[in-house]
Amino acid sequence: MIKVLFFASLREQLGCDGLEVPADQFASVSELRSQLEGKGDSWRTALSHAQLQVAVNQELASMDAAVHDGDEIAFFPPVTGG
Amino acid sequence: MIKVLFFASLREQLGCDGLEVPADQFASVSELRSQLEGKGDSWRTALSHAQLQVAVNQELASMDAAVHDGDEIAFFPPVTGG
Amino acid sequence: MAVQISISVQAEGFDPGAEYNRLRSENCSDGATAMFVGNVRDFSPDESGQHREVAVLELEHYPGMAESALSAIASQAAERWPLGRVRVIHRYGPLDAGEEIVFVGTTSAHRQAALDACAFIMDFLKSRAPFWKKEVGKGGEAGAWVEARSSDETALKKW
Amino acid sequence: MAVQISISVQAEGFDPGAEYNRLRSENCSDGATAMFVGNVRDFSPDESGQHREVAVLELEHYPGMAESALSAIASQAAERWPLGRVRVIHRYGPLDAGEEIVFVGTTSAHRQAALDACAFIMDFLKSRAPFWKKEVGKGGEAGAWVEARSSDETALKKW
Repeated sequence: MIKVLFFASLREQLGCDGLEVPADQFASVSELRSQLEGKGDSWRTALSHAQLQVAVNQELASMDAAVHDGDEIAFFPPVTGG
Repeated sequence: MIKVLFFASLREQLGCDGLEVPADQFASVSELRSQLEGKGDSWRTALSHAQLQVAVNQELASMDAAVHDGDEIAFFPPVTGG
Repeated sequence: MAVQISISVQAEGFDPGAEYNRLRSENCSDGATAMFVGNVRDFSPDESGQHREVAVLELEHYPGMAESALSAIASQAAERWPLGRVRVIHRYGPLDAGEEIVFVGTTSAHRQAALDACAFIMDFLKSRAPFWKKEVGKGGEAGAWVEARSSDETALKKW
Repeated sequence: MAVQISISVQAEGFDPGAEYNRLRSENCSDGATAMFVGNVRDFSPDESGQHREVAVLELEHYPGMAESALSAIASQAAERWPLGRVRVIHRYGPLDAGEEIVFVGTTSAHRQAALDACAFIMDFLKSRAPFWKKEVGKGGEAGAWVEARSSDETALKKW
């Protein structure tokens, strides 16, 4: 399984902190993203954000990063700490 | 009169904190410096230091700055505070 | 001598004076200490130049990644400059106007190294550490997420 | 709003934590505070790369000009960056290893302004403020005046 997390405005838009998805349905972050966009209009809108960021196993990654069973994938808007 | 001050290693080399000189004998800092160099070998050596700094009335100045009656002229080595 | 790096991601407040004392404790070889503290402002400029009053800032973070991102940034700074100690604290949760959000402290034998490393850590923290701010107004009205500024991304280019 | 500039040239010690609190007191509009503290190191690298132990640093200054030079530097910083408060403290007299020599603190609505102004003030203070250091070794042997470093003069060029 893949653990998927959402943060900040993205979490609010989706009304969802996170979910688990089977690992065998996609090989990259962008394939995972496409699959999640299929969950409905609010998902498609939120996940199509041009500046969407992704972390794979708690490290910033690009949308074409590979995804493996057991990975933790987090989507979030640009960070604004400090 | 002109008040002349010496600081740090320059003060130690000259064995002198400062002195007063009549105002009518020179028009610029470099003329004052030449006159002071005439006071003896240690003065000539100390005041010929290539990086000698000068302040006129407590502001950094160049050696050709004009000198007027009542001015405070300070000579010192490069500063090392902070 | 190995650099001492200390990272905290915490809800509790911190005392910059105490952090300074810790950076200096038994540390006579580093003559330079640079520190940056970020506090909650009581207003937020919006696009039209109006100032919206802010009563509370909600700081969300990604637990686990927040710590490791800050550690990675501090380690990069320590590779790049001759540092003695690096301390980074970032808070999360609701923070009132005026409260401390972030502390970055660096020590070095060289002032330039301490100051540059402190600025470097703040710049990367702003654009690379997973924290998000939401502003709640004085009337308690629904909060607005703070937008990332392109100037923060631009700031990374100078390093 | 006018910048608040406060300059002290003093023999007494100071507490960086208390200075931080003063910079922040009733100052919710500036989210950024940058600080630099310089302390007496317990050694001094000489030309041959050897480390000489230092027990006491004697700080000489030019009374009157020291204050006005620091004020002028702080004012230049305040003209160049949007600062809220600027605090500069420089000590004189005999200082033991580890003691604080200098404090520069700046506040601003912008972190870059606070950090740059703090670094700017330190750079100009190092090469333009009339203070001189003399090192006294552990055995109390006659002190050596610290030589100015050309890198300090070079540091001014970037501003």
